[in-house]
Amino acid sequence: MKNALKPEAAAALIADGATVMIGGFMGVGSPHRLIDALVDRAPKNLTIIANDTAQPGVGIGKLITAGIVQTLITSHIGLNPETQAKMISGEIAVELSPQGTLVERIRAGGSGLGGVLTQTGLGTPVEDGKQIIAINGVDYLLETPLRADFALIAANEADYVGNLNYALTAHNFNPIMALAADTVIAEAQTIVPVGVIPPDGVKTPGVLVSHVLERAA
Amino acid sequence: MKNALKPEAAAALIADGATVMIGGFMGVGSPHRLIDALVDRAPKNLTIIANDTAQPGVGIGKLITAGIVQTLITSHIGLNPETQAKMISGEIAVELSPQGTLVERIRAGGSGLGGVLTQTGLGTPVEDGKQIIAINGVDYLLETPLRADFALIAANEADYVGNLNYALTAHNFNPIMALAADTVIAEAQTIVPVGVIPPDGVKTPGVLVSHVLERAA
Amino acid sequence: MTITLELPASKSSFNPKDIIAARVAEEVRSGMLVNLGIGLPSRVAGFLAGVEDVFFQAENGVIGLGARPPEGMEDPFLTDAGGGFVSAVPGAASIDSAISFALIRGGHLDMTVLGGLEVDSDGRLANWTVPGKMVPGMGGAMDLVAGARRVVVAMTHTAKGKPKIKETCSLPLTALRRVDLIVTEMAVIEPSDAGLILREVGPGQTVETVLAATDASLLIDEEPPEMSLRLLPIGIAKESPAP
Amino acid sequence: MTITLELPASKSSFNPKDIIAARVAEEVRSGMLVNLGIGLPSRVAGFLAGVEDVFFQAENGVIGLGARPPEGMEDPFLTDAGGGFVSAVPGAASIDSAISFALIRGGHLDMTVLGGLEVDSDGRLANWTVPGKMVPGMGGAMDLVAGARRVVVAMTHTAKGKPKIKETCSLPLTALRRVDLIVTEMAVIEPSDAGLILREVGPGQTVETVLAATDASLLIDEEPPEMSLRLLPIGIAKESPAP
Repeated sequence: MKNALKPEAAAALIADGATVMIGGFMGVGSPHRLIDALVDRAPKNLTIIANDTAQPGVGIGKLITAGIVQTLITSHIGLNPETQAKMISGEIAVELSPQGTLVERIRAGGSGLGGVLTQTGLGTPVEDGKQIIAINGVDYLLETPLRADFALIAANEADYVGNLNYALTAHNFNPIMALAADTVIAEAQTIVPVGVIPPDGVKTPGVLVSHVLERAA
Repeated sequence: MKNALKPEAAAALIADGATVMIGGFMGVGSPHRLIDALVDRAPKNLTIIANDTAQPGVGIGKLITAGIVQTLITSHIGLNPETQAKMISGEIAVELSPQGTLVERIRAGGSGLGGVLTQTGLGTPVEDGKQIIAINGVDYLLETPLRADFALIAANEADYVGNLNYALTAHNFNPIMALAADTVIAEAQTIVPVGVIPPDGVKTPGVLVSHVLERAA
Repeated sequence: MTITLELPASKSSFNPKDIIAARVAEEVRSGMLVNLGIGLPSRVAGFLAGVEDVFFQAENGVIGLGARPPEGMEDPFLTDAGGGFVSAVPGAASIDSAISFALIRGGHLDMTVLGGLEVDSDGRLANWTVPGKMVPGMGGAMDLVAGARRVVVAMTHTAKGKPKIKETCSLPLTALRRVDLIVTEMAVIEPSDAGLILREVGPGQTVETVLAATDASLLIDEEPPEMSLRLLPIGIAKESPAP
Repeated sequence: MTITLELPASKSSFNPKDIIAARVAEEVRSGMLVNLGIGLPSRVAGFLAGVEDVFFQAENGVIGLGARPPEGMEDPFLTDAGGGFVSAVPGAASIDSAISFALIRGGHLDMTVLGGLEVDSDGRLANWTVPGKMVPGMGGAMDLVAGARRVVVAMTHTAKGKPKIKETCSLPLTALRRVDLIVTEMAVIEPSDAGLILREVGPGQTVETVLAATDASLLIDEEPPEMSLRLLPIGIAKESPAP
């Protein structure tokens, strides 16, 4: 059984310099109440791992605006000019990772794998400084696993033991990030009694979830 | 929309020397009607990729008894003395792969990854003849991807476009093998109209499924 | 050179991008799983007719992407890769990003249609960054080009009058993989071992106008036919005057 | 030397394996995710009391494994890793083999309890094959030993009178990783950088009887206490006579 956590208590766990994975794709399936609480608390020099930074004023974009992000590992910042400007000015160090590579790196970090061997990125700036390994005569790029201190994820339903499911395109990175952080905090649209989510409907087992955010007022 | 395939028509697709992945864990979640049809057709010299060979007379055990298996890539044959005897006599070449490594090799084969980097098997006979790669000073074994000509999988429900779901411990290798074969044939407990399995309940998208087996008589 | 099609007022939606989309739509076969990039490629869905059982995938996590829902019925948890509201067709499936890219990278995607900034004479695409100007990140583009069974580039033939098909790309490549087809409003070009083959010319175009707007050698077997545009309403393509 | 506990007839179920299982059960803490190997380790579930929110995982794909269902209510699609019928507790989750082993190998499993054939003086386990005799395959054993946060070996101290804890294993190892605890009916032993530490002795045992049944050096800090067996019904453990 989990204890419901208030957003400010969740944010209080996240110290300066923490590495934080955040689910969502252009703000869809992001944990918006957790993001707002993090903006209020404003820990310094965060490393954020996320697919994108949405837009200014939306989802992870709010963390960019708040100036609390030092390093960003992401696949896309094209719709957030503020992130681009801070990258160009040097305020934020941005590591761009192809989207499929990014999600596999997180999965590898959460699954005890030593890395990801992929053809994506070969012959592009993505390969710079990375090891290329030939397997049966074919070249693959070795991409390293990613883990974080915290994963802030959004779900559709959570039950009292932390089992989660997701809705439509709000799955995205959430179930994968749940594997790859020391502390996983889940913000769900609704919280339901144990058994409401049947075993075959659970997409993230509660054993992976450290805390469930209290229900919205 | 898929056309329902009769078991004998499904088996007829599988020629001598084919590589066939078969789902199931000790017979649970194995495609039993497809296996029976394969025994009847008896193509020669198959390579079977499966977690285990169940017991004599059960599931994949029937293929062992039928003498149609030349090569077996598996994690466990402990409850099938017939497989052990045929391995020792040299009738079947058995490659033993740790279970977690086996499923990741299949996933890699189905996901375009060049291999699996794992610590499982280091310092054991599993590492013989394989490349060891140091990543940030830690050794990992490089395990190669697996693909097959056919994947014979068992599901709970299939719909008319081939979307599948699974029940309880009958998931096991089935959803992963659906990624890794040129032809995927799904045997479901029931076949339901499109829409009965909601989008969030689909565990194997129909686009991965080549054929759905006709419903049992 | 800027391409402008002077279309009848009543058909004002038939701009070069619609010609491209209609031609790309001819490449879509029944039973395919197709990913359409955002922007120009997403128009392709509007030109399909008589093609059954096609599933559109959006890399953010839906197989069976459908049209924009009726006003007021949009679901904030159902969007395309550009963040726009979409619906889902019967038989749709929700997937997470790991499965989404397992499909893309594992060769399960029959076709992807992507926009392009440049394509070189080896048929290699550059479409994700303009150093110093545009830093969008590659999103799923590198995965799509590396992994899809068939990569179709849908782009205007020139940008601000300058050819986008060039001997060598000046922009960073998206992948080493040779794309399978380039469709512009002026031409259909198939990259091959031997080079770029001019397969069709656009409405009102000739081999000469295409060559003049291209900065790479084009191979020409026979006189290339005019682009098949049966998916554009009949007559409209013919009415489109040359630039 | 064969260990036989002469138990009161009414408590005949308390054999050495139950002592082992009861002692291992002491290691299980509230909130843990635990994998119990088939055979001896699976008995541990029967000795848990007052420990809440423990989820048992079976590598074939269920989190929240429960006891065998009532007669006639068995589900052919709900079994443990040995193929035996089980139930699922409220809050259980079905998972596929990829997620199951992501949990095991990614450090999400708080504890695994495994049987053993041999353990060496470095605390390394051999439990998957006896070359020329037993070729079962490793199943999930290598993954469990390599990946679980805490590995507890539950085994009888000797087999056919011969020590199973040895300076060097004669059988192929299951993994390079040092296990965290060895529990037998005679002793609780903790492998460490310095070697095997004798932490507790079994009911009726002494340091001398344990050493005599062990083929490796054991480190002894102070006189090791008798095994805590509060999860065996009170009195039973004390009644068990020495072998």
